[in-house]
Amino acid sequence: MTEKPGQELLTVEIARPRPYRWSTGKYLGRLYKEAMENKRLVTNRCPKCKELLWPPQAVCGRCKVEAGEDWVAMSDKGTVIQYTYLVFPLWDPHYGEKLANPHPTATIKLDGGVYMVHFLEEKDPQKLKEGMRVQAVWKEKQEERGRGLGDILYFRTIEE
Amino acid sequence: MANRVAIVGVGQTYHRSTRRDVNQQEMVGEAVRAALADAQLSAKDIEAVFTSNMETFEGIYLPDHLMVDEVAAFGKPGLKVCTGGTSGASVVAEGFHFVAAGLFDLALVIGFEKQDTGDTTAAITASVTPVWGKGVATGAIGEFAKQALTYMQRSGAKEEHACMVRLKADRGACRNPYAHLRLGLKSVEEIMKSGYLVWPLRLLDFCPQSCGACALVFASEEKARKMTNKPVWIADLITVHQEPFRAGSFGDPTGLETYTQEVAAEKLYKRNGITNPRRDICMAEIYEPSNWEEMSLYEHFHFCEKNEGWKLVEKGITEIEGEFPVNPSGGVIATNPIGATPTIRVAEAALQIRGDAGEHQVTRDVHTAVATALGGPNWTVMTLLKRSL
Amino acid sequence: MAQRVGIVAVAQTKYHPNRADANEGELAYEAIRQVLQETGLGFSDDGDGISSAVTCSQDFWDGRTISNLNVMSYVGAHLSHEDKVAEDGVNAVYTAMAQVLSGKHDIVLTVAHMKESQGDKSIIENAAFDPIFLRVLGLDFLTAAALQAQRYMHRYGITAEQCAKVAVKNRGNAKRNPYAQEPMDITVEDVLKSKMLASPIRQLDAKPVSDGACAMILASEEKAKKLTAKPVWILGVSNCYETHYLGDRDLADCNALVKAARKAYGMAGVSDPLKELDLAEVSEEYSYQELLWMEGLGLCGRGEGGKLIDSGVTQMGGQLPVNPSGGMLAGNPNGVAGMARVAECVLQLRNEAGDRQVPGARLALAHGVTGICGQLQAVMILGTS
Amino acid sequence: MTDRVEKLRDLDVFIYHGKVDIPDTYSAGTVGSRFLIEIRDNKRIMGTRCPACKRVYVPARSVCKDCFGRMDEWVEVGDKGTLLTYTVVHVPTSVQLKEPPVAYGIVQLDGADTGLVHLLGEVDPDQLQVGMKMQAVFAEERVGSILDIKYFKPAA
Repeated sequence: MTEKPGQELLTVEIARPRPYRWSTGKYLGRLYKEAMENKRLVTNRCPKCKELLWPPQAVCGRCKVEAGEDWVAMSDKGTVIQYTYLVFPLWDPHYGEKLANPHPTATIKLDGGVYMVHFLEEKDPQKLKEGMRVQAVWKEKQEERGRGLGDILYFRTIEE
Repeated sequence: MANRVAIVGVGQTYHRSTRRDVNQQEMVGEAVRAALADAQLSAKDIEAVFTSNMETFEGIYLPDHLMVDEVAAFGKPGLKVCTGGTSGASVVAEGFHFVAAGLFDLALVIGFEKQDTGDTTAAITASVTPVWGKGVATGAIGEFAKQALTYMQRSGAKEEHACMVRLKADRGACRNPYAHLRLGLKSVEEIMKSGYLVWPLRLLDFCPQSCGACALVFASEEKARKMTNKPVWIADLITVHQEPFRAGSFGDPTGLETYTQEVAAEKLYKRNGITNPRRDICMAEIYEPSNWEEMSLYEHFHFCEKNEGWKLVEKGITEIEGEFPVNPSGGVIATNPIGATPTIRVAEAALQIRGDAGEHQVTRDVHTAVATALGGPNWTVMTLLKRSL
Repeated sequence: MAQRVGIVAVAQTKYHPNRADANEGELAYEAIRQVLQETGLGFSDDGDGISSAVTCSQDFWDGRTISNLNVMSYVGAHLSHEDKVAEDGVNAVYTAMAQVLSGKHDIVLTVAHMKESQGDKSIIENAAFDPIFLRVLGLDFLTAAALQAQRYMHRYGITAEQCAKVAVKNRGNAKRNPYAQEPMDITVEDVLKSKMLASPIRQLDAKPVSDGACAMILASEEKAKKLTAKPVWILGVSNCYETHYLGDRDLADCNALVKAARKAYGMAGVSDPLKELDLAEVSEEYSYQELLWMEGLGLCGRGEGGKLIDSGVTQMGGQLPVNPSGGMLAGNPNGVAGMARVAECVLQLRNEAGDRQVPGARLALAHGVTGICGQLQAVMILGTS
Repeated sequence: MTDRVEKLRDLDVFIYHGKVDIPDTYSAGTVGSRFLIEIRDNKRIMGTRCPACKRVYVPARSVCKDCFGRMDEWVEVGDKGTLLTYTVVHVPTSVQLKEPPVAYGIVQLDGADTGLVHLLGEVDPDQLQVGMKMQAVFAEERVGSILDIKYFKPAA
């Protein structure tokens, strides 16, 4: 049940990133376009349950009906429902490095009604609380946008 | 009338954080040989081999093809399923379907994971493509942290209760020679001192990364009755998947969602005449990646009323000697080779029914047991096992 | 088999070199919506609806851990049974069939989808090789197939012209298949003059990069008869694993296919496949494979694949047309290809194959491969009675 | 490769050019390690023999696929053998070790019952023939990898 001491055991290390060209498809593409061009969040609404789908997509999974083209623009303000923060850095498989982002991750209920996971600007755990009001901080330059939710840097605490 | 299916052989490797003495194929082969020995069968007797695993965890595409020779699949039918965290139970379901269908009389079902190979958290993070949420994913750990928060707020459970679950798991693991983490934990305070991994989850609250494999031999009724006087029958099983929750993967802070566990449990209990799960089922092996999740799962599986999962822990009801033992093996918090984890739940439940669990055999006589799996964005597979049909 | 399982509806996308406009879910849904509309079925547990979905995709190709997440909403798996088979599509049909025969499900939806255009083929395939002894050498499936082609051609004296004839036949057949990606009017000379990829395999001996999806609905005998006037029955099926290590096999043989075929024929009561079958759809990622697989399927003797293509038996109008659809050479993603073979058989057996219809087809064979040099072989026999 | 995003010309669809990058460390295991160490330290190629069917497997394995028996008898095989098949890859791929053309072959070493897949070198691709005798060329600096055999060349 234990490994025999003394025998040299070899390993082979392979670091070969796999490149992909992922498509947003038509529905998520609409969100990308609005974010890029107008710093605006949009999604589509299910014709049956009337709920906003998030991310926007062709089918409402819950109702099992085609979602169609009932597009809705949403506020980029919202309320923090939950948050957590990483104490140890994790390996980010899409960057191929330790995740250095120091920002806490939060589930935010946008005023339009959908729940979105994103970063918070506020890094001090003492100042984080559920129910705090936040607003998206967008990348300013249009040429840096075009990455969907990645066009938002993080959410900033706001006073109302 | 479809065939009945019994588990007639159970095998697992010991579980460790690294296994440099074997390659992946050889490690899985250890479990296969153990299961064949337990069933008193030779490799030639096996008609088909079904496997499960998550490819990105070890960076091996078609891993079942790589290990054909070592798992007795050469020249035989078989296939691999992959459904995320539930994989090791989805393969139990598919193995069951193929034998119940009358297509095979003896089949091997295998779950495995060799986590000393890659970075599991990174691989789980890759379940979100950058197209949707680049960089905002924190693997399963962040999701279970949020689940813990939801549970705390909803149920009134305290960190102390999570620590009690951890102590229970360790007591089981210390009596299970195959378990990975056998720490000899003594007190709630000791656990409270361990550092945060992802707030509010502590290092000791969360499952480890393990290398290991588990194999089961399934037999048709006719074969099973000839082979053994201790068949364990797969009385029923159910899979419930769904698209991700609106907010979070494993906890629902919105109150809008239906938990797959509840749907699965309600259907499974109804189909099998189970009206009082804690009475009609004798014990459970559940997939609890964190101690917080375990308390919440008690409620979703209707082992107790809403918001009372922590009370079961406080009263010791789910201890090995308790009225309704849960995870006497030490569970997932002690041992987590992910692709094998749900298969181990089934294996451990089968051993309890046979009375072959050794030092971690529960006090209560076990004629019926349930094994569960959790994965994806809150997906569930439940397997109901019985000593007699 | 005591009971029969019927295929009641099939649908495919048109196969395409680059469906950049659609993500995996949208692509799969193009096929799914057709089978749902055709049957009028939806998901439900009451025995009258679909109660299970078997999806078929690969995390490595989707670039996503748990790739079935991509199609969750589209297969209607909300609070229902879904399982993902990570092999070629025939194995998903096989799994769906087992679910019906087990008595657990009456009606099962299965869908295979893949976008080869979005990944790097060599890097993904290289990851399938033993990491210690093979992967570091820089192998991919093309390299391995070339080693197999060379061995096969050397051992049995198969010529490049005979392989090229497969490419000509299948791409020609594709002209009459509206789903095919690469219908082509080519000659043996065109194939032999096309770019050498890995000797002896040339560009036109190989299948193109392809995106697409295929969906079908399976049902128990009783339900199938209610759902359609033209059910197609799965009469026999099996699959079989070869060893991983290329050097442990004689690559000129395909023993796993021999075993899988023998079992499938046995179940279906087929004793002389060349005589009894009306058509065969086989998965030939490279032209030599159709010849080799013919031998494995017992449609000719060992080493006689070349003679078989020379004889014209496998042409449209021949005794046993092989790949009326155009096969993989006309463009199918691997992983979907086997299910596309089943779909073509179903269309032929329903007499719905349009200009490429094999007259009076009643018994058909669909074949799928997964992995390196056909490491997992699958054979399915389908019929109308 | 850096990630970038491209909008399709005529559609509101975006293509995300990204990657999945998770490094892996594979265990050679007890048997695989010994095989590689023998080459590294002694330029000696070893196989394992099945006690039941007597087949000699190279590279050394712990399990016979036919008999499912464990193999722990080590056998030295030759560094020369017969070319079972070969290919010359003419197109560049992302995984090759050098610019094409790249030649690969399967060599059945003297004393082995299986073939070893490896690179071929020091040979004019047009001269390659199934059945020709090949010889292992060992790397000067050997590190415990299958590439400690640089390639196989035609035997003198």
